[in-house]
Amino acid sequence: MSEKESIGTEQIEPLTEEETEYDFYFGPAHSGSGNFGVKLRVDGERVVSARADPGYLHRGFEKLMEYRVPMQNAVLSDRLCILEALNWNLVHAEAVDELTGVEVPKRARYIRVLMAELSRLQSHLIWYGVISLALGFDTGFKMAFGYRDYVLDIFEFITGGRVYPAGYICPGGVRRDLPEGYQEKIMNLLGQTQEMMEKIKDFSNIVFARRAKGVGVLKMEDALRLGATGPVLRACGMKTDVRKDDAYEIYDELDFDIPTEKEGDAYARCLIRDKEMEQSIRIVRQILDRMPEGKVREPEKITPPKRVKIPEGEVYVRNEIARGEAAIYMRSVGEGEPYRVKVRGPDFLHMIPVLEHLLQGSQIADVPAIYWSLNICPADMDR
Amino acid sequence: MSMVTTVGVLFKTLFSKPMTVRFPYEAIEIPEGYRGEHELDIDRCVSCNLCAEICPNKAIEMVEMPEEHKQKYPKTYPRIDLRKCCFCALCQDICPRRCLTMTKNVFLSTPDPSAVIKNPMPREGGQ
Amino acid sequence: MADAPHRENKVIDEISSKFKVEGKFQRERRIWVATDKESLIALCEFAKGLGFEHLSAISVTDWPGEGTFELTYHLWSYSERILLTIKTKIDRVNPVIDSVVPVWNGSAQIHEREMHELFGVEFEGNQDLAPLFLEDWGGPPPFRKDFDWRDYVREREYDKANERERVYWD
Amino acid sequence: MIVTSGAVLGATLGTIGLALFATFCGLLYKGFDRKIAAHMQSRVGPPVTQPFYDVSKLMIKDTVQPERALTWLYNAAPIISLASMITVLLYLPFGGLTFTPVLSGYGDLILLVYLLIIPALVMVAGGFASSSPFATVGAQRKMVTMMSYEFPLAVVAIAIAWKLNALYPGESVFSLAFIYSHPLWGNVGALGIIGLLLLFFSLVVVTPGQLATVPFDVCEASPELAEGVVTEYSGRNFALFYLADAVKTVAVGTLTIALFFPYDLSPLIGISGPAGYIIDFLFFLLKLFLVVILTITLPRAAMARLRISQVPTTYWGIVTGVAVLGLILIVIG
Repeated sequence: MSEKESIGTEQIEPLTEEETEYDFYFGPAHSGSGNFGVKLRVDGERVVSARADPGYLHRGFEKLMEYRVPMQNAVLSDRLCILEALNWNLVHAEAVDELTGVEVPKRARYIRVLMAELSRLQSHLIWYGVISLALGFDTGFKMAFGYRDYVLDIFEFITGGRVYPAGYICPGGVRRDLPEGYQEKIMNLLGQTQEMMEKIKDFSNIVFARRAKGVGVLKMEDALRLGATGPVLRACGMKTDVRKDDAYEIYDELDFDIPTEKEGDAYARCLIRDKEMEQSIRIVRQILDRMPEGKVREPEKITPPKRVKIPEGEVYVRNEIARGEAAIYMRSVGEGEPYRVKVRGPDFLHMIPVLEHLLQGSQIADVPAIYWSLNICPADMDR
Repeated sequence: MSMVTTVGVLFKTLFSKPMTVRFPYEAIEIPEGYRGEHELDIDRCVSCNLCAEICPNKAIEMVEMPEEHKQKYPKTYPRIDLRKCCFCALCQDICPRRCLTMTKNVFLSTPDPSAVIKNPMPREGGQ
Repeated sequence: MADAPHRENKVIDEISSKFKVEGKFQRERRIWVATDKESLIALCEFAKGLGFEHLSAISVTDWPGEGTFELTYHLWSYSERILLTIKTKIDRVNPVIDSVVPVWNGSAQIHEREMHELFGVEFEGNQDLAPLFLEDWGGPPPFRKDFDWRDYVREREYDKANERERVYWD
Repeated sequence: MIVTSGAVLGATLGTIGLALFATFCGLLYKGFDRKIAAHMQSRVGPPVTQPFYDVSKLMIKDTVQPERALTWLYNAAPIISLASMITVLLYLPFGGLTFTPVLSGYGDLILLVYLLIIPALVMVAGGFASSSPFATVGAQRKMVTMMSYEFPLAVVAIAIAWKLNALYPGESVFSLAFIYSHPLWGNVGALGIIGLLLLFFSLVVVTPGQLATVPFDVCEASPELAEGVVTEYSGRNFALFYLADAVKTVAVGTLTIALFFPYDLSPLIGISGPAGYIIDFLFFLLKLFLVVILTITLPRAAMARLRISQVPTTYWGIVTGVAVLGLILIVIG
């Protein structure tokens, strides 16, 4: 016996009748939660109340960005949420462009939207993989990450890095031009992704649907009240998409439609993702047909950090990333570094108010299904 | 019934080639322009210190050459600490003479800590 | 949007008719309005009435020179498809302001809780201002401009023996 | 039944032999299961001998014991579970018809069904003893699963025994050696065949429940309960549970074969003597392989996990209904 005094059975006080509730930690050191924890107050199998416990991935991005030049911030911005690094690059690059008033060349804007949509595609594949893992459907998880790797091969080919594009979409355009032969590489990537989407349809068998239907139902007015955006809001029936309402880059020249569902439960959120993947493929096809020629970055050379100046001003840029509405408020007072950067990640609202609202009164067995149907990413919540 | 299609897909995949690659024996070819280990062409370096300034993690530091090369390379040259580097290639893009470039070598794990500090070496000395 | 500036100006006129604030039309779908601390809640309720029901973010900018905190409320209207940002300045020494939780209950509460933790702004009327990211954090609110995290960390963690850390500190 | 010294010696030798064979064969079949499941998911998967590496690694790791655990029960649970699993083997007919179960005369099907409960029960006790909230909820779920799959299992056993009694009145119908040597497929009518198929289907659905594999692995549902019942076990204790699970795979597979496919290959191709034994034994291993693939690998790759509330409804509702229907059809057929 260890020499420390160990608690024998007599010291464990028996639970009295009314005190049948106990705390149940879902995360952070847990195979189903990523680095984010939820403290559940549980009575048997039923969750009485949930309290989010964030902060495990808090790196203080907003403070870090105040000490770096925009080019360095671009490299930093893809770590805001590595599951869709290029989307976050785009949000940051647009904020700086709007402040500096640079006219981004046409070809760079097309490449930017091309990479953002490919990043949305692979982010949705991760989402499908992780929710099928949460429901215990192991094949879906393994295949989704297998097919996502094909998208990463394209990122490796174009940006030089598989997961970390290192600020590929940077203020002023993109860092490199597209290498030779990117067209047919992307075309056969779209073929492979379509192959995976057929498999997703084949795999939506009764057991998968039965686990997700009617689970974590979110009504429209609750979604609006709690600040849900993106697929979570569209699953409740609200037809809104920042790419259409607050069009940025070249989204107003592309035609794609906004899928919506009505029930607002975990299964509806899964259906939304499948339809959004089809739309993304449609967008990528249109871009490949109309890719213009020309420069890829406004100031060809990177200006040395000492001589960088951002004109005085403030700007609020909103983008539609895979998880919802991502926004950056950037304030500059004319120096090289931004004076204040406020990053608004969609998961900040999905993981604390929406998750706590949905987990109330659910079953323990449904917690991972609800949790991962919101496609949460602790990185852009903690920042 | 959808369960039949699921099982059908499984058996089709069972007899088709797996997607995974057995890494040490077969490997996916790394494309050009991959951001791997640095390579410094010391003769063309004018030690303008731009790479040290732009590096977001301060991984690059300008250092004197060791005694035996001092008279041939009097100026200061970039020394890269690979543990701090995030392989963003900003140093490669900003270098006016394009003498600090990134190779495709990403197999950098090494037990001995000193191998991670890449000191500037003359070409014929070799990395 | 054919009548681009017209829609935004219509909203600005409506707001400036009710409140003595000067609205600024920055670009398509962006309006900036600055107001004082007292009429903030009334303006927020009026804006929500106009259709700005999505509170996108609450941000605080620290101006140590002027001794003020500048709060910005970014509101998006799904129907009008315009982003209205309400800015207001509060004193920096004891930063107190009314909470907007009554106007947007749900999302406002968590934004204010974060700003309370990172800047130390007191939101009256928000019951749950518990620590969010930084559990048992002893120091001052970390995102203030006068909190120099480099000194804070240097005294505590900088060990002179480690040659690699020299680059950061001296 | 006087116990002669020869019988005791035979029994002990038989036990040791069977225990070694079943552990080796169980781990090998778990390796096949992982390999085939991997190829079904278009990936290469670990080598077939991976379970052996796992167990040997676990054996050398030291066991970490939670402070608030009930120490004696916590450590005894894995040992009892492996021991009881090995006793189950003694009543099972391995190999072809020629190999009667080691203790064939002393036990029968009913005893077997009850012996199969002990490992699960002991795992539940171990889960409660380790006093971690994950293990407690996992143990409650394991009990619910156990209660649910016992019902259809009992119906299947009774159906077969009843039919045998009808065909051969006066024989000891519950003894496995008897069941093993009198397959039912031959002498039941058309309706009987359908009845037997239904019974076979319900036994196939019960097997994942017993082995806690998907879709019934609610007791160690990793995303919810982080390994559930065995969360607090590590090192040798966990290795013993792992071995018990491997042996259970073999035991349940052999039970399915004994009840439904007790045929031999050697009489068909007319070789007798030692060569016939070997062929029968290999044919038995092949049958076991197919049963394991059908009952464990295929559902694991094709289905998602059920909610704990769905497990009793599935078993008591659908599976028992199918089993009872099978019973009725056999009675008529």
